Amino acid sequence: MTNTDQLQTAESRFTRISRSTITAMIPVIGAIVIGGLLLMTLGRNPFVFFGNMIDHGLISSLGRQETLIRMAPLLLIASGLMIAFPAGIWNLGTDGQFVMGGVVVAALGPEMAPHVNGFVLFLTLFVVGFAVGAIWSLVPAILKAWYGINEIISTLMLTFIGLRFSALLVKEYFFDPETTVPQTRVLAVADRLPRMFSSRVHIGLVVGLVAIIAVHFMMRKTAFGLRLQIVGMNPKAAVHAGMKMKPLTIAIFTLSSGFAGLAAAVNVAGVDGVVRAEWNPAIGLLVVPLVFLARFHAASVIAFIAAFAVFQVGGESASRKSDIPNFMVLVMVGLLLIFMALGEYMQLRSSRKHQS
Amino acid sequence: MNGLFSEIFISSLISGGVIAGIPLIYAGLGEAISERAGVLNVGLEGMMIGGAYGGFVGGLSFNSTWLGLICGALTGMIISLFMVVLCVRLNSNQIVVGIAITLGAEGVTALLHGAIYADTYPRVPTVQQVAIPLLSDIPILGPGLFNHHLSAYLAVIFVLFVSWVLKSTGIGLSIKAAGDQPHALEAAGGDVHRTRTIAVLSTGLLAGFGGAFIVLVGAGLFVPFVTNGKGFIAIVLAMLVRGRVKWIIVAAVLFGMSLSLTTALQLAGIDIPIDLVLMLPFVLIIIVLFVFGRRSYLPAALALPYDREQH
Amino acid sequence: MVTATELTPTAELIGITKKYPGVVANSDIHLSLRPGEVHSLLGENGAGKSTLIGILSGMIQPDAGEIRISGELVRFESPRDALERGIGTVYQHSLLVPTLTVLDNLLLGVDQGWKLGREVATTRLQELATLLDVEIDPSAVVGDLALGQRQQVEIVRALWRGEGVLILDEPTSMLTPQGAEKLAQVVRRLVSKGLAVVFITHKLNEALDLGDRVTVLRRGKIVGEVSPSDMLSKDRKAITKEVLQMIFGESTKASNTTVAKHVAKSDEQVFRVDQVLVAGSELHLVLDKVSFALNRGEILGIAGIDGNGQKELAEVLSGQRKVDSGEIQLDGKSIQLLSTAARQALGVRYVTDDRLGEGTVGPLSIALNIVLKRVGEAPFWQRSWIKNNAIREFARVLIKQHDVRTPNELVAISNLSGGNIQKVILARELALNPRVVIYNKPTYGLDSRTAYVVLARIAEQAESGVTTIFISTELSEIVAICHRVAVMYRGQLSEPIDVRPGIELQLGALMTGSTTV
Amino acid sequence: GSSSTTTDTAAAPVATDAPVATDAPVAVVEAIVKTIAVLAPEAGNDFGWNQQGVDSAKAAAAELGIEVIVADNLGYGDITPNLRELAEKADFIIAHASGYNTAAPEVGAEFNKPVAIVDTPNALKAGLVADYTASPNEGAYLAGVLAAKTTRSGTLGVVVSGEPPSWNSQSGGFADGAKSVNPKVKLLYSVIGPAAYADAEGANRVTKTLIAAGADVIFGQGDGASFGMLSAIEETPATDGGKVLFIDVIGNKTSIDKGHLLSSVLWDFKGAFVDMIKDVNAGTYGTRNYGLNLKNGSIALLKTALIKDAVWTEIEAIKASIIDGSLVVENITDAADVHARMSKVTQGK
Ligand SMILES: Nc1ncnc2c1ncn2[C@@H]1O[C@H](COP(=O)(O)OP(=O)(O)OP(=O)(O)O)[C@@H](O)[C@H]1O
Ligand SMILES: Nc1ncnc2c1ncn2[C@@H]1O[C@H](COP(=O)(O)OP(=O)(O)OP(=O)(O)O)[C@@H](O)[C@H]1O
Ligand SMILES: [Mg+2]
Ligand SMILES: [Mg+2]
Repeated sequence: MTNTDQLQTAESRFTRISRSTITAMIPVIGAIVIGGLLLMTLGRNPFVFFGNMIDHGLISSLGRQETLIRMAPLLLIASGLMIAFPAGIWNLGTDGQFVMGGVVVAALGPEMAPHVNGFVLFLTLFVVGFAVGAIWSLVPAILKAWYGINEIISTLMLTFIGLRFSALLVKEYFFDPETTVPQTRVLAVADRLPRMFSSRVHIGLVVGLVAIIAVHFMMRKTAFGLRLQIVGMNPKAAVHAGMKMKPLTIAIFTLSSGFAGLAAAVNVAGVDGVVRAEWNPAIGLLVVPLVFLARFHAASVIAFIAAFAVFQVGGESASRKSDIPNFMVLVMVGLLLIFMALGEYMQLRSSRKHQS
Repeated sequence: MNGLFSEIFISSLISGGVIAGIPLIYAGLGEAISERAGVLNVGLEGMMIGGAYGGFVGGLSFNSTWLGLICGALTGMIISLFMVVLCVRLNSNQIVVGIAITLGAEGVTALLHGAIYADTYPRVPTVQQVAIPLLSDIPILGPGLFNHHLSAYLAVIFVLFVSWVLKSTGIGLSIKAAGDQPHALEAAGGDVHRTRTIAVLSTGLLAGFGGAFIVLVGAGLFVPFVTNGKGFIAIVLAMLVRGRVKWIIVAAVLFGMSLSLTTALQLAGIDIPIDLVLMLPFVLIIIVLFVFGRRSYLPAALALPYDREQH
Repeated sequence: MVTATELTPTAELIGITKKYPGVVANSDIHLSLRPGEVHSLLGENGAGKSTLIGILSGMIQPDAGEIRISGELVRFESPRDALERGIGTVYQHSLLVPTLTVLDNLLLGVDQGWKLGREVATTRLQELATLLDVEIDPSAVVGDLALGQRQQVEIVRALWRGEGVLILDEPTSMLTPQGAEKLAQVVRRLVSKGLAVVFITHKLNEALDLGDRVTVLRRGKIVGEVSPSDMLSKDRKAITKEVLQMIFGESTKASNTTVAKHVAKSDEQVFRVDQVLVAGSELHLVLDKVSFALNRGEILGIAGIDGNGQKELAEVLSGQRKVDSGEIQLDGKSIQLLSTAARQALGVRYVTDDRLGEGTVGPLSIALNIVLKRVGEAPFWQRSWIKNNAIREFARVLIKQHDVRTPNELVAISNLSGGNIQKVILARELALNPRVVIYNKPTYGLDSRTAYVVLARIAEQAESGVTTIFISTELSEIVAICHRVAVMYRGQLSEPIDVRPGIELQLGALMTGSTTV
Repeated sequence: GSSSTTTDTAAAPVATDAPVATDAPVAVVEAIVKTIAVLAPEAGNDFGWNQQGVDSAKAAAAELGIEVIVADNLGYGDITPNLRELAEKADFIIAHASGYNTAAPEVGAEFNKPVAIVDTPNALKAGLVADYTASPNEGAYLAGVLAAKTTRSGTLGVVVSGEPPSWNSQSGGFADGAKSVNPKVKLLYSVIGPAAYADAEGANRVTKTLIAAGADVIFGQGDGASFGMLSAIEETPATDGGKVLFIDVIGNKTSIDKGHLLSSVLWDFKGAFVDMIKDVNAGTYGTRNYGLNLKNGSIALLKTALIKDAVWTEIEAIKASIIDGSLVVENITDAADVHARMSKVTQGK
């Protein structure tokens, strides 16, 4: 967070947002041009490909809904990262926190559903998902707070461990005896998160948007948020100012990974309804660059995640129609990120020019 | 001894651990150099998979393991140019570019492999193993540790070389300064951009070499995603040794051995769920981290772009 | 005798302009540095001195203007270009690599093929250290050194690399008077060999003693000069007056460090330190059974050469460092186990000397740095929600009161000049209504008028009952405002003695470890 | 093509208005299904599960003269966007991964489209959902017999990239088959490692370890990983200096073999898919499941030149007794049961 904007005037905030919206468009175009060249060398028609991509990712009602559905967990993971990264905590273990949260929620949901009403069910599942995600980062949190141990290592390792552990849970304890493949019981379609406006988009999207906006203001407007930023920018100054580093560190881990667990709860209760052994959507690492590019600003994060989801949902469909392996989507996302990074550079340069 | 616990079996376990560990030494060493220079290279996985593919194509085209390894190293270096231009020169966010490199390289190599090799799955030339005299005769340990392709021993030489460079040369000092206090480096007449460029290119070279090793010596052929997250493990190992590069050898080989150990445990019929066994290498890292990794040190300017006039 | 004026200038700055958002740091500056001449550069905090020498040393690119070296037009893209032209610089804020040893810091950036010439460098380092009469352990890691020791290393490096021009940006701010005197001798000798020296200081006497020529900057412009002939011909008092006038403009108040000392200290014991011990990793203790007691309104000076445990003592008292044994009492209650925050709540304040490292958060605005130790407190936060207007209002008042030079309170604090950053820190701490304040070199880097104001403020607060621990390497300051003074030497604190005129000699002896006077 | 793959022949009704002759696709005039879609998690040219699924769907479509949409490489994450898009276009959806067995029926119900899922027999739902499940244990049993009759060392290696039920079923069948020939045969078993299905390097390493422990026939299961096994086998001689041989599963790697491929337990889904489409057209879909087994020919053992004729004859005989029911091959899906059948290293002499 470039942090004079702590005390920015409303006006300059507006220009900032509009500027970042413009810079969001340039990279998309750049990625499409280079991706198009690649498609041509592979003998595919880029216009057809991108036409399909935009159509299915953004324009067709079906695709647009899928894009919105895809955004919900991404927004929640991003909310967590918007807390951890400005506070200088490299939580790279969101995939593990996500999977652990998802597994427990998937096991609990079908057990609870027949006995409680929807509100209680979802509230419980959200709280449990959040709690499990948070608990899964307890070890890195304690290692960091008490022993100063590098959390990049510990959170990454706990992802690998979490993937095995969740598989173990599903195989040994949470399995549905009715199926031969190891997976949890299914949360019936009728018991999933309510959908909005007679579309397929479930309320998880709202949860995600609310979370990201709440985190945005928490980080920028509250004392707690400022403390976290100070810890991130200059931990020695935080100590000097009398901040309690251990509780702060634990709080950062808890909130950040709790959101990853909540993301899983939303996805399981909203879309999947079930978790198999070896389940790992591995979306956490994809959110990381988007959050950085958005400079932790909610509006930009939402815009970037939307663009990303369009590329993913639309790209998969377009790949199939162009008969090209959907590894093309990976390439497109990679290009998008590279151009976003370039765009950021150009933005910085032009704003410097403006100043002098 | 004629049973299953034969010497040849044990040395095969050790040998497997070594071969799994060598690419981690290369890539981890590369990452360590970058990190010391202040560049957190999360594109390591992408540079490895690029190197794996380049090594594969080179190995096949020239029918030579060595030329393959060199092609892999060059491919890794070319990919690292993205990081040089974007992060070192244009001050883009290192995390963003790193992840972009990883995704892009995974995608491109998988596409190319699918378009060119998926019908034939060609295998790379057989490797020439070289037994080190005397050492390879040590009972039990010798054959597993000291009978490998020359490029495996080269890893150790590279590590010693880099360790010496960091400790005893001007560029070594510059690399450390670029990571810890880049402004001081410039004030002393050094060049942060140049230093970081050298560091990142070295990382690409070493990661590419490691990726090529996976294909040419380890797997015997390329399949999409063949590096399988080894780049991330290498990042972790580089951080674990906290800049003391010689320890990368120990860390990487220990990690490789713990993979072999998972096989050994299964064959020994240890009756615990496989998922618990497979957690072992990662739990081991956390334990090592806890026991040896206190007071974790990361270069102060790690992952921060450098701008001379902005303190 | 040929005067320096007649020779081609070693370095010439012509029409240098540098603007930052809202600030013109340098405006059309012309400056000639001549061989064999010490050129003192004076100016209040934020006048643009560091910016100017940053441009000369290649660190900063000017917006306009040119640089000539020995008459030849040059363009410095980086400090390397300047170093290659023989311009060596001691920057205002330490630019050493904290994780490297002293020796490796000196070797950094020096091209010498593959293998580092450590042996040769060690010898050279010893020579220069002897020259400066300082003790520098070449294998010490810089991060473990006190700021004053780091400054010595920087000086050695600049002497080593600056063959033509030596730039010293407040080199004496962290040195003892003896150290400063040694430096002056070395500079004299170098100048006599033809070096051109730029010397920036806020101590007018130093500037006039050492300088052959004086240039004064104010708000980015050159506002006056004293030529070598004037320096020789005019009377010192007259020059002083003239220069002060140039530095501060019309309203000039003489600023010798005699602050009206109050007498009213009570007998009520407020603060007590008893046998405090901190074991270091080294052979000797960091703090070796330090004891003293202070009454309400008393100012205790702690003198000593930097690196003898003063910083650690301050940290122990403020709660940033744990004690291994011993007791600290406030109003008769033990506080050594309390956290920093808890001690702050009791009125214990610490003004750190590490203004960039821990005193401020660089990317944050001045306003937020001013409330750094009050995050969450009313009226700046209400129900935990930030009240920007209250913070800005408060910041504006303090900025005005302490004369912080800045376009506005939203500027990132890292963009301020060193002295202005220090003003912000002082403003923050003095505004807190403290009970016990520990000052660690509070006037370091301040121009003389500001320093005077600060000392007056400290004295004034003491008068109103604040108990003060005043750590400084400036004996004159200590003598000016302290009631009693003790000396730190290798972790041990001497018995406090009453301050009386002429005590400096005795203190000086204690500071170097000799027990007899 | 096989005319009937049903496990429950009595339940197969005959469509009254559309008498179907399998060899005359053009005759299907009233066909409801004009387009089918097949979804596979990985590349459709992997010489394994995905390729067999995709190729079988294409063959089935060709036989019936209908369109096929192939969506491969979809992974195991959220595939509902793909499912929904395909459900709009296709009349019948084959969700060719056990990981799709929850999402596919749900989306099918949403669009009222019939879907086929795998390894979930009790999800049957009239008009909407049916399952196809292989009984590869029978084929693997034959592979076990073949291995035991081929090994020189008496030690066989089983390398797997994971432990899903169908893998376990094959590992168990293989062990039982091998032991039926030689009860003392040693069976070394190892799951590759944490990095799962595409870990060619890990596969190579584990395979070499098993070879070093004496195995000279390797039964390998794993998608991308199986190429690593093949490469290890090509590089490494057995402890007696001779050749190590490989028994693959599901797909047919003959075209890329360099003389080590002993056999493969082939899975052919075409018959099942054809039957499914016909049942959809007949309005009877969702009333029964579909099986792959030796009997209907959709599970078979690959014959290669490396198999001696005498051995093959014996295998044919055993196959016949499985088909006629006189020999019942136990189908185990639990990993613990698989482990129980394997040798321990400590049991060595
Ligand atoms: N990752 C690590 N975790 C714990 N301890 C470590 C680690 N790396 C190094 N050490 C310890 O730090 C010490 C110094 O390490 P290292 O051997 O790299 O020093 P060096 O001076 O660079 O090497 P050498 O003197 O052998 O040339 C060693 O004694 C070792 O015990
Ligand atoms: N990077 C920067 N960005 C914005 N403003 C800057 C920057 N660097 C310096 N300034 C401004 O330029 C002016 C001159 O600063 P400079 O550091 O040259 O002053 P100085 O004379 O050295 O003061 P001091 O005696 O306090 O060190 C100040 O107002 C300062 O705030
Ligand atoms: Mg050593
Ligand atoms: Mg200055």
